[in-house]
Order: sequence, then C-alpha cells, then structure tokens
Amino acid sequence: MQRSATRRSLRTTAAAIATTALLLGAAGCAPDQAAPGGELVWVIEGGNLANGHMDPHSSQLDVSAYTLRNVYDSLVFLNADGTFEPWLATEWAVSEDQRTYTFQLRQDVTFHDGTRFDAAAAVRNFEHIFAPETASAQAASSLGGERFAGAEATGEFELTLRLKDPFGPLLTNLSTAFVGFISPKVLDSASQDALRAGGPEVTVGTGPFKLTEYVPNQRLVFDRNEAYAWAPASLAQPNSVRLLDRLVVRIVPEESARYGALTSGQAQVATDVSQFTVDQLMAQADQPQSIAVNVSKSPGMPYSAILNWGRDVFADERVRDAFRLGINVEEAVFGVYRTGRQRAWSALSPSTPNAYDASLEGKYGYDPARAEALLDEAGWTERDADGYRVKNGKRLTAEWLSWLPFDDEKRALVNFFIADLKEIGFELRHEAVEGGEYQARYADGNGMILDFDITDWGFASLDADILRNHLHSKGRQNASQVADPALDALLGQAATLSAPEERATIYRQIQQWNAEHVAYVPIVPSTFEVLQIPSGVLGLQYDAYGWPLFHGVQYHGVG
Amino acid sequence: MTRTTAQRVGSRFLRPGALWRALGRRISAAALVLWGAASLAFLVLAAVPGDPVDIMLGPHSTASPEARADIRERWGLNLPLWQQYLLALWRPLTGDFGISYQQQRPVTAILAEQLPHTLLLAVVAMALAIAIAVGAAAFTRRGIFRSIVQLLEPVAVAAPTFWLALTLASVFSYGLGWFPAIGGNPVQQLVLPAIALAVPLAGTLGQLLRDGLDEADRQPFAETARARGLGTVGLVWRHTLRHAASGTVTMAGTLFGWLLGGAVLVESVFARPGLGRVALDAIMGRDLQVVMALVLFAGVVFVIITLVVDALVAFLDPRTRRGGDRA
Amino acid sequence: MIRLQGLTVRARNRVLVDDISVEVAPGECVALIGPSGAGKSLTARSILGLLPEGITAVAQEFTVDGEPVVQPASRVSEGATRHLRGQVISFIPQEAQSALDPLRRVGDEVAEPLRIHGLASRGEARDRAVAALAEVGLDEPALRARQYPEQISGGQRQRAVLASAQIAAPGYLVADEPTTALDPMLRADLIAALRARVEAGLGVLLISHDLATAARIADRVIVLADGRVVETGPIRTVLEAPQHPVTRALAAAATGEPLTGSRNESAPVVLEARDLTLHRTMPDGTTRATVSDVSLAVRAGSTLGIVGASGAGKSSVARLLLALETPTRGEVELAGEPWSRLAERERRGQRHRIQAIAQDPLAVLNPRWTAARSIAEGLPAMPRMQRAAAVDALLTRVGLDASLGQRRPGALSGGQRQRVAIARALAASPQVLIADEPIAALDPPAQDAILRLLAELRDRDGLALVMISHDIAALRRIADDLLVLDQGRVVAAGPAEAVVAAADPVTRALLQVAH
Amino acid sequence: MSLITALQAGQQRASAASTWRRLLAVAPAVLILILVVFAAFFPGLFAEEANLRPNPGAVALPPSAEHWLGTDLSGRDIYTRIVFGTGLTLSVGIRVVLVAGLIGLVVGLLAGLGPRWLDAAITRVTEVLLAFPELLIALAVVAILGRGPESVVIGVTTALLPAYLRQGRVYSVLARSTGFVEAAKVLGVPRRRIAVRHIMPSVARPLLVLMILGFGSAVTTAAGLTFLGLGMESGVDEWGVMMQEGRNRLGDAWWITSMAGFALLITVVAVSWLGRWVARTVQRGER
Repeated sequence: MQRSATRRSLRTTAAAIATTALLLGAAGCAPDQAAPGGELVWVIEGGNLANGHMDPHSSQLDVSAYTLRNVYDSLVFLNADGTFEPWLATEWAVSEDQRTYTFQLRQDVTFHDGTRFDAAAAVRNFEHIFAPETASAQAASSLGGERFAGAEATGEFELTLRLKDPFGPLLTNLSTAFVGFISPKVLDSASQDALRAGGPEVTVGTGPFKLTEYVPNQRLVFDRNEAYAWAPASLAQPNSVRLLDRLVVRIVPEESARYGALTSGQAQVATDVSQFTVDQLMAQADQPQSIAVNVSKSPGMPYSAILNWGRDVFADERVRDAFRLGINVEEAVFGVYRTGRQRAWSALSPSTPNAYDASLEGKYGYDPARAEALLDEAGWTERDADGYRVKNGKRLTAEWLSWLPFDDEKRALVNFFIADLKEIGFELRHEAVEGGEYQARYADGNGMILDFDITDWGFASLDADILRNHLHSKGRQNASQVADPALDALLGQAATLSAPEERATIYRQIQQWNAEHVAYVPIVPSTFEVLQIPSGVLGLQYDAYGWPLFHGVQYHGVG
Repeated sequence: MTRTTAQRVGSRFLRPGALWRALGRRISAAALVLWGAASLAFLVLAAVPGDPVDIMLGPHSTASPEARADIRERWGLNLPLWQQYLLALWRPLTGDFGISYQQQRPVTAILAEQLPHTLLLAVVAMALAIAIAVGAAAFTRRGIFRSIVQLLEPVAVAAPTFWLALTLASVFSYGLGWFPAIGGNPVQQLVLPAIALAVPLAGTLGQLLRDGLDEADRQPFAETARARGLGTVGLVWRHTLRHAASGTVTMAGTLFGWLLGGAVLVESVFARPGLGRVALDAIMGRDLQVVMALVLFAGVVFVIITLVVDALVAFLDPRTRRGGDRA
Repeated sequence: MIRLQGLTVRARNRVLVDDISVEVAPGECVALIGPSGAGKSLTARSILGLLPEGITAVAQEFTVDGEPVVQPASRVSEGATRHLRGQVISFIPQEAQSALDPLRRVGDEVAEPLRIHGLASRGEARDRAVAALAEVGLDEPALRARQYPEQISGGQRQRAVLASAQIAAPGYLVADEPTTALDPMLRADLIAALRARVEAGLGVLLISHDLATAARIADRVIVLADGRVVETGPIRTVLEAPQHPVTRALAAAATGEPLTGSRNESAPVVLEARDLTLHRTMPDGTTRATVSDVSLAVRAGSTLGIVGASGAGKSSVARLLLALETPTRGEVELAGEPWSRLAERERRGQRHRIQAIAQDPLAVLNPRWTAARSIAEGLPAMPRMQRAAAVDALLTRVGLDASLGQRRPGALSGGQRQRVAIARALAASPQVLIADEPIAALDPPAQDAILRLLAELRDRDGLALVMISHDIAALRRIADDLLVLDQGRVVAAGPAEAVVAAADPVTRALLQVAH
Repeated sequence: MSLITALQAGQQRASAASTWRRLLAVAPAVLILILVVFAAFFPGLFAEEANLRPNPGAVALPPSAEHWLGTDLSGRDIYTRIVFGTGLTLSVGIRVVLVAGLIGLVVGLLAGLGPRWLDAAITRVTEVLLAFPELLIALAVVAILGRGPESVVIGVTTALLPAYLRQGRVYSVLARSTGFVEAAKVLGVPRRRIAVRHIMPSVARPLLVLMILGFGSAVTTAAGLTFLGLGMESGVDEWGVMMQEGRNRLGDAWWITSMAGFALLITVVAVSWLGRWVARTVQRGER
C-alpha cells in the first residue's frame, strides 16, 4: 500500500531527526524499549472506565472486563473450543437437578494483599455481587439473577452454589472477569464508591498482575505478581521463560493518536481501532516490520437495529418487514467494511457456540419492491411534497436514537439506510446523544421509557442465553417490548437445559421467530481487533471474547 | 471647552490611601464575579436534562430502583434545589470541593492532577504568541514584508484551532514522527499543542500591536524622536512599542480565557492530560461538583489575570499610576 | 551654511513645492512665512528628510557646511539625512508641549540625541542632560530629569524640548510653527530663548504664519504662497513696505483696528449672574473652588470680554452661564427670568435663547454630518422646503457660499468650520452668544474675519456677546466691558479702557505678554 | 488577480491612494464573498443535489476528475456537500453576529446613557461572562438546549457577547462626552433625539466593524462545538460537521477534514479582509 511505503521511508528520516532532537538536549526519559521481559504499552480508547467502572461486580462495560482480567482470576477458564479448564477451582460437580454446583478450591492461592483465598473469601465475593449498593449491572444477572439461591462455604476449601431453577450458562459466566474475586479485606474495609473509583489500594485480586498506579483517563500500571503460580494450564508458561515485568495501559481517546502511537513505536499493543485501519494493516500483512492484527468474531448478539414495537410506527408487522426489506444491508456493510466482514443474517452471531442457525443466511435480503407493496398494504399509500409516504396526515417517520461515542462505521451505515428508505418513501431520522441523556430517554427509576422507534447495539456473550434478556417479556433489555408467551416458554426451556444439541434446536426456533416477527434487524457481527507488533510481543493469547490475555507474555523490546 | 494641555504640577505617585481603595474595589468586584459565575453554573447544570444517577450508572445499567434511590440519597440529590445551591456555594468556602460523580473521587485531586498541564500549555502558548506578534509587528513596519504579514495574520486568526491541531498532528506526529503521538518527554509533548494554540493568538495580537504602533507613529513625540536621528526600527524599540504594548497586553489578558477554551480542543486531539478534557466531560456528563470547581478556578484565574494586566499596564504606562481609576 | 537650491516636492500627481531655494547661515534666523498650505512645512521637512509617506522631494543642490547631502538633482531620502538629524540640524515641533514621549523620563528624552549618535555613554549622557536642563532655566534639574513629562508644567516641557534639540550642539535648528499653540507667557519665553541662541551662532530656519512673531526673531524672511516664493528680504523692509498682496494681508493681520460696539446704557440687561460659585472634587478626593463669587451683567448689543490666564476658571464660568453645570452657590438669570434654577426639562424650551461657540469647531460638529444638516439642527421645526432655504440664508449670513453646505467638517478649513458653528448658533435665534476662545486655533487672517463677523452680528441683530480669551489684545478690539479672572475670582471689572488704564497686577501681566 | 498585485495594492498608503487603487486592495475578498453568497442561496448553480446521496461504492475516494474534492466516509461527493453546506454554515455565523451586534448596541446604549447603577450592573454581567472561556459557555448552553443549528447559534452568541457589550458601552460613553452632543444639548435638542440622531449612529458604526471582524470567530467557535460532538448533528451538510467527520482519518483520507477546513479558512479570511478595509474607510471618513 502506497501510504505505508512512504511512511517507512519517513520513519528512517524521522529516526535521524529524533536523534538530533535528543542531541538538542530535549530532556527525555529513556525510550520505551526496556530490557527484555521489561515493559509493554497497550493503548485503549478507555470509554467510561474512569466513570466509576473499576469494580467488575458492578460494571457492565467490556473495557472493565478486559483490563481488570489482569488483576482478577475466575473459578474456571473457558477454552476457545467451549470446554472448561480448572483455574481457582481444581474440580467441580453439578447435582442431578442442575440446581447445586460444588467446587473444590486450590489451597495455595493468595491475594495481592497477602490474605488467603478460601471458600469464605469466595462467598464474601458472591455476597458483594448481590449486595444492593453494588447495583450490579451485569455480574448478578449473569449468575441467573433471581434464580441464584446463594453461595456457601461447605468446607474450608469447598464452595457450594445453589440455584432456585437450573441455569445453563452459569459455568460459562463464572469464567468471565465480571465474576472475578476481590480480596475480602478490601470488600470489608473499602466503600462501594472507592471500589468503583478503583486504585492500587482497592483493586486487589489474585491475578498475574498487581495494579501499582492508576491515573483516571490516563493510565493503569500493572506490575507482575511474582507469587502467581495458578494460571490455567493453557495459559501457563514454563518458569524458565522471562515474563513481562510491567504492563502499562494508556488511555488515548483519539483513534489517530492510538494508531500513531503504534506505528511510531510508542506502544506495542492497541485495541478499539476502526475497520478501515484494520483493512490497511491486513493489506500489508506480508511486509516485515508490519503490524499484526488479531480479529476475533464476538459470539452473542450481532450489531443490530432494535425496533420498538411499543410505538405506533413499528406496531404493524408489515411496516417492520418493509423496514427490513427496504434497507440494502449487504451493500452498506460492503461499502463500509469492504472484505473485512459479511452482514449478519440472524439474531445470533455465527461464532455463538452451539446456537447459530445458518439456514437464515440469504433470507429476507434487500427487496424494495416487496417493501413498497407491504407499505401500500399497511395503508401508507399517499405521498407528500418531499416524496415521503403519508397516512391520514401523518408522515411515515422512524426516530433512531444511539449513544455516544458512535463510531464512523456505524454513522456511514445509518446514512446508507436513510438514503435507501427515502427511495421507498420511508423517512428515517438519526440522533446520537450523550450516555446520560440516552439513559434518561431509555429508562427511569420505575421502568422503560423507550423514547425512540429504533435504537442499536450488539452484546458479546459466550452463551445464547443473552437472548432471554432481550426477547423475554420480562427481559431487562427487552427494548422491542416483545411479549409472546410461546417465545417466553422457549427461552425458559433453553436456559434450564444443559445438553448443547437440545439447546441448539430451541435457539434455532427462537432465531426463526425473530426472522419472522422482526424484533430486531441484524446488521453486522461484532468483532474485537487487537493490533500488535509481532516481533516485539511473544505469547499474547486471547479468551473466548477475543480479549487479550497477558498472563504468558514475554516482551523482547525490538528497537 | 476643555484645554488640551492640562497643567498638572507635581502630583505625586499613587498615594497609599488611593492604592488600598483601588485594591479593595478590585477584590469586591472579583468576589461578585465569582459569586455570579458560580450561580450561573449551578443554574445551567440544574436546567440541563439527564439525571446524575444515570450518568454514574452509565448506559444499559440494570440497577434496581432501590439501588438508584440509595445512590441519590448518598449524594444528597434528593435535597430540594435551593438547599443543594447553598451547599454548592458553601462547600468551596470551607475548602471541600466535593466529589466528582463521574470519577467518584475528590475534585481537588482531579484539579491538582490536571491543572499543571493546562496552565503550562496556556502560559507557553501565550508566550509564543506574544513573541511571534512582536516579531511580526515590530520588524515589518514598511514595504512588502508588511503586506505579506498583513495577509498572513487574518489567515492565522481564521484557522480553526482543532483543524490546525489535527493537521499539525497528522503531519509532524504521525507522518514525520518528529514528535511522539503519546509519551515522549515533556518538551516534545508541548511543542505541537502550544503552536496550535499560539497561531490564532499571534494573529490577533499582531494586528492589534501593528495598529498600536501606527497610532503611536502619528503622535508628535514620534516625529521629534525621528528628528533626533532615530531609524524606523530604533523608533519602535525606544518609543512606540511601549505605547502599543499596553493595549496589546490588555487584549492578551482577555484572550487568556479563550486559551483555556482552546485547550479543550487541543488536549483531545493530542491526547494530552489537562483541564480541557475534564471540563468537557464534566459539562457533557453534568458533573456538578467538577463544573463548580472549574467555574471558581476560571473566575480566580480571570481575577489574577486582570490584576497582572493592570500591574503590567501601570508599569508600561506611568500615567495610569497617577491616582484615579483609568475607567 | 545650509544651501538648498531648486527644491521641488511632489505628491503622486500634484506639485506641492515648486523650485524653492533656502539658505541659512550660522548666527542668522531666516523665517519662512505664508498662509497655511503654502508649502512652508514641506520645505522644512525636506531639509530634515522627514516627509510623510507618498511624498518625494528632489533638490538640485543640497549642501550642509559645504558637504553635499545628496547627489545633485536627486531625491532627498530619509536615510541620506539621518546622520545630520539631531547632530547637525535639530528640530522643534509645533506642539512643543506634547513633543516629549509621555512614557519616558524627561532626562532620557533630552539625552537621546547623544545616545543615538554614540556621543556619550549612558551615565555621561544623563549628567549632560541634567546640565542642559539647568542651562535652559529649569529649577531642580536633577529632579526634573527623573520625572515624567506629565509631571512638569507646559513651560518646563517646552524648555526641555529646546534642551533636547541643543544638547548635541548642532549648528542649525529648524522650528516649525513653534509659537502658534502657546499662550502669551510661554510664547514670549520661547522667542527670547531662540533669539539668544541665534546671537550665540545658531542658524535657525523659522516656519510661521504669523508675521508679528517672525518680526521679533528673524533677520531675513521668505514669503511663500502656493508652493512658490513670492517675496524675500530683510524683515524690517518686508514688514513696513510689503510688495506682494499675500505679504500685505499677513502684515495687516498683525495689527487690527478696533471693533467695539455702541455700549448704550439704555439697552436691557439680557444676561445677569450673581455670586456664581462652583466647587469641583479633584481625582485624588480633594475639592477645589474653580469659580468663586463671580457676578456679571451683559446688555443686548454689547460685548463682555472675560480674560485670564489658562486655569483661571474662564471655561467654568461659561459652562455655568450655559447651565451645563449647576453652581454650588449663586444664580444666573436670562432677561430677568430664572435660568440656572430651572429643571433641565423646563429649561430645554428656553435653551434656544443662549447659544455658544467653542475653540475647536471640529469637536462640536458631528464629523459624519454635513454642515447643512448640523445647522438645520439648530432651526425650530418648520416644513422641509422652508428649512433648506433657512439654512442657505444662514450660510450666506456668516459669509459662506451655500454650496459648502454639503461638505463634512473634515473637508472645511478652520475658519469655515467656525462660521458653520456660528450659523448653527444663529439658527436658534439666540439673545446671548457665549464665545469661548473662538479664534485661538485660527491663523491671523481667519481670526480677524471671525472677530469682524461677531461684531457685525452684535451690532445688526442686537445680540449680547460674551467673549472669553487669554489674549487681552484681541478682546480690547471688540469688548465694551472687561472682566479679569484669576484663580476663579474676579480681579477687575468695568469698561474695557478703564480696566486697562487701572492696570491691576494681573491685567498688567496679561497686557505685557500680549505685545 | 495574482497574489503579487494584491500585495502591491495592499502596500499603497491609504492617505495618498486614489479611490480606484483602494478598491483594488479589496477586490479579491469581494470576489470570493460574491461566490460564497451565491453558493449559499443558489447551490444548484454550482453542483447537482443528486451527488449528495450516500454511495456505498465510493467511500473515502481521493480527489479525482469525477470527485473534484474526493468523497467522504458515506461516499458523498465532498465538493457538492461543501456547496450545499455553505448556506447553513454562513447562516450560523451571520445570525450570531447579528444577534450579538444588536444586543451589544441596545445594552451598550442603555449602559452608556442609562443610570449609573445600570451601567455598573451591565459591566458586572459582562465581567462574569468574560470570566468563562468562550467555548465552555457555548458548551454549557448547547448541553441545555440540545443539538441543532438554533442552539449552536444561541450558545456561540452567548459566548461572544461580552466583546460586543463592552464595545457598545465604551462607544456610547465616548459619544456621550463628545462636543457635538453637548452642543446639541445647548441647542435644546431633547435627550431621546440626541440618543437616536447622534449617539446611536456613532455606536452602531464601530459595532458594525466588530460584527464583520467577529464573523470569523463565530463560525470557528461553532465548528469547535461540532468537533467536540455538541454542535450540529453528524451527517448534516455543514463545514464544521464535515471537518469533524474526517478527524480519525487524517492519516489516510486527509481530504475529508481538510477540504472543509480550506473552505472555512478562505471564507473567513475574505470576510476579515473586507472588515479591516471597511474599518479603515470608516476611520478615514471621520479623521
């Protein structure tokens, strides 16, 4: 690619100039390439991490999970192929009625502040997850929410979890950082606010790194936990290998700055980078010294347009169908992501383990004629001066509400949809507002407001049970306001079953239901990209979400 | 009917009585400004839609109503508005600037961390701007150089700060790599942001300084000085620059406020720490405690700047030292 | 000897000075005389090389003390003359009192020529500056050197400028209208100092539009008109037997015949003031009585002259009579009815009965309005057509061509502007006209014309005229009665000639200075 | 009109230059402004509206024969967007300076002519507004009123108001103390007429100059707001929005941000050049 060639020639001249800058006595700390095993810099966008999301038990943000994974361990580790590995729990047994789980805990684990990890410490953590002031936004519901009956130390190193009803995804969710273990001494002494604000004294876990410095909105500094000897088997490295001493996570909101940091050697790993930058890198993957990209397809719900049935526009199924057929998702996704990604066809991403229904691919694609017919059928026959359809004086308009930050790719997709719908006389208006304002128009103290016709999101989840949150009549995230008893039954049944094939057949029916009734229109499967300088970073691994794991990383500081 | 050459014989330098009275008046005016600013900020944020609890929880939080009520109570958000207002005013006087909703930590800590970066950037940018302005105005009094500089100044003033910052960043930081995008030593981190802020400032101050020098050239003393054998540049350094300086210094004082605003843009483009980003997040996130602290900080800076400017003007123009406030 | 032959000064397309030759020898004072716009100042500035932008001067020959300054028939550039300025040829500007940089100490200003030409070190220059200030007669020269120009009096400032011009012992001095803006005492002081310098061997080129002043310093005079020399010769012969009409007009203006009015006792008293007193608080908090116990009376058709040095309270009296300030004590009556006691709202209806003209007409005429529109503002409400006719009548009444009505003040001469101001005052058909220093800023021919106009208005329309001036000579020509003020108090009052004859010390000082 | 002749023209000293020569100095600025104003009112003359349609097949193309200034992230032709965005961009700037100028005139007159306490109150309010950095005031106002051109106009006006208030007050105080106002009082002209016929014009003229010179900072502040995500909604055809949209892609698709940036720069420079020429002419008229 032409651009990077000039970049490289520039870099050599830049190096020359940089040295002269040093000669000019520009006071500077040593360049960031430290001795082998030394320091590695990871640049991230940071989102709302600094806004009280440093407590995994209360936060629902991905950024909390993949940064704090370095400090907090989980009971079990989920491999890429869906099997579970011992971690803090050496072994575990599930009762006949799927309601009782007993774990045998390792006996050699200590927290960073020296306190011992035992069953009592684990129970203290589960109590904290369900405590009211924690106001847990993800951890509690991932343990089954009201189904969770309680945790009990049935032995000094034996933990027993009880459920009111069977909950299939329990083990999967136990492997996430949201259910990490915080030192009981901290849980007893620190206030919930302090926990959410985070910092070296409160962010204390058992993980491979200790948080030694935290400057909100700027950086987190993790130093190696020398005592760490309980990594899951697939992550462990022979202790002959010199592992990373320090991991510096820098928060850089401006994407071009993150990309610039990587190319100018200031950082070794970068995440939250746009698809366009990824395409650039993929194109020059062959040249040496280039940057490696690890793109993992996120399981769970793809990025979709959520249609709100509660408001008049989309109450009529024909209008919902017309909306779906009236937007050329395939061409739009190609325009934005080029070869990088295919459009999503179903309510679940293809990478969702034992749940995805491939038969939906190709169905309900772009069909403007059919869409126009449906709209005429639904009574939107007259047209006003601007060419939009009108029914008894009211124009056919849908309000699409998103929350900031709203990246360039999503804006382009929405622009294409606006243009497509205009062709069939359907007006689409889009607005992206601040997180606080979005929340105010989404829900208030006593329930959903949903002041919009369409909103948009995608939720990564290792288990298809995420759909229960979104499609069940009592689901916390049911923005479509769907209330179909048959669907509720299917969702409940899938949650209680544990055999993968049985759950898969039920989830296929659920995906067929959505394709038919259009609760939400799948657009493109979410991905998580991690950029790194291959020659500099050895042993970087990824979990099932595609989030980077630094347990076994050696860093050899290439010039 | 007034005579042009008033005859003032032997009035002494500012007498102590008048000095204290002037200072007293200035302090009371400053207190009024601060009170006005704080109240305005409180009203603004009270009027802004969106519930602070939502901000704290972030989008899609599935926290239960009891949890929300608990947070509201802990932060005193359930108090009547006027009580919150009095608290918001009273607390800073006792040195307690409250805790930021967003970052859940004392505002004083946030300010202490971020203040030095922004102040350093502002001071360096202002110094750079003054140097460029004086250089441009003083050395190009006549001829083709003057026309060129007079053409460039409106361009410098018109260039949007963030556009300038983006272009500088993409050319010198990502492109040529002269200055690291992040990290690097403090000096390297300061160069591009300071230039981005200094250019529009230098344009404005340069124009003002040139008008001041032209005006001074038309005064009778300038002709007398040239009649003593002074050349064009000599006239500037020995006479007219001092005359033009007081007007420019006053404008520089008012532009310092603009500079803090500009910092918001520059800090986000260069990923620099600083109050600019804090202010932006606080306003967008309706983080009342932080905004109130920032308002008071801006008020104090404004008062300090006006005092400094008055002192400088008094130094530059001894006439203002003679009693009476030069309204 | 400065020899300047065949000087031509040209703006972009107009010749301003056409082929003038000037020679100034050491110990001689040559005066360049002529009405304003005759090219006097341009000639002087050509010698100094300080011409405004866009104006160029070419001299056939220009030598100073035998040394050629520029090549024959070439441009006199600023660079070529720079080494002369301050060292060989020094300069005194028109407003000597504001010719010192207000932001620098007097000592530094005086010493600057030494510093520019490297004739002395910083310390040495400062000492020589103190010596120079002493030599021009300043008290406590060391203190004065450290003070700022604003802290010393106008007279002291003027002497400091002279010291600055002389400090580098230059051979020649160019003085551009040095006396016009001065009041009598300072003018006499400067003339004496210049005379002394000429006798000590200094070659002086004096520029003035006032033959009287020139007569008291210059040996030879060159009369200019429209950029050409019209007459030259020794001062005495030119003054006694002027050949050229321009010279004759200048000579006539130097002496003026009396214009006193009818002074009949039977005319009614139009304006009367009793024990007028005004206290004003100064910037630093103290209060000063600017006017105390002033009483006066003016009859229709007669003229009251109010005279005193600057700062004697003359202008404050005028503002009290015009009710622009309320007296602390005392009262003013207009034709027997109360005037100063009225509330502004009631007084507004009567205001047309007493009008005023000021020293600088430019300040009292809205620069963006045409003369006609300003005059019309004084007229009472009337239909549009009648209004235009009335304005034209007023313009001719004050001796201006009706066509000048469309011009803005900026495009009129000093005399014409004053006539417009008078026309506006007449538009309100007043009974009393207060004239505060009406002619001080004008050149002598214009001064003479305005005095005649005022006298004529008084006699033909029965107008009561109150004229305020520091120049007792001009007042004697027109005033029936005189009122002499000093420090805000009346020192002498009564018929003009009686007051002059009684000659109390203040009046005597004013008289002595006027000649 | 080559650059060199513009330089020579600019160099002529105003005093001696004939009117023709002075007009030459401002010709380039006037030419640009005529083009811009035409584009604002009749965009159709310069570009077809059809090109505004997003086109997935032409995302982020560099400037070429077909797309003179390249295409943006939604495949729309940048040149067409700039032309159609002229109206909205300029209308924000014009509305800001008009409102600010008007308030400056009215409040300035009130402060200058009204009672002492009113003058003091107005000065205090101006100082309070001056205490805030301009951008933060605009941010706060837009945060209340939400996005969209109207709230941007109100926000930027509030931010830039102090300069107009101070100028209005200074010039009305100056005018009140001039000789010709006192002369009018002596003539018996009532206060209201003096205010309307003498004082208002002499306050309005410098304010007009400030409005022309202030147009630039009004438009740039509005663009600053948009850059921070609080100005106009993304996707709207407005130069500030276009600059914001391309900010992440300066490394590779620099034309998305820069073209709108150049358009803004050229327009603002032309306006301020005209402004300074008007200021000098007004000044010379009075001297």
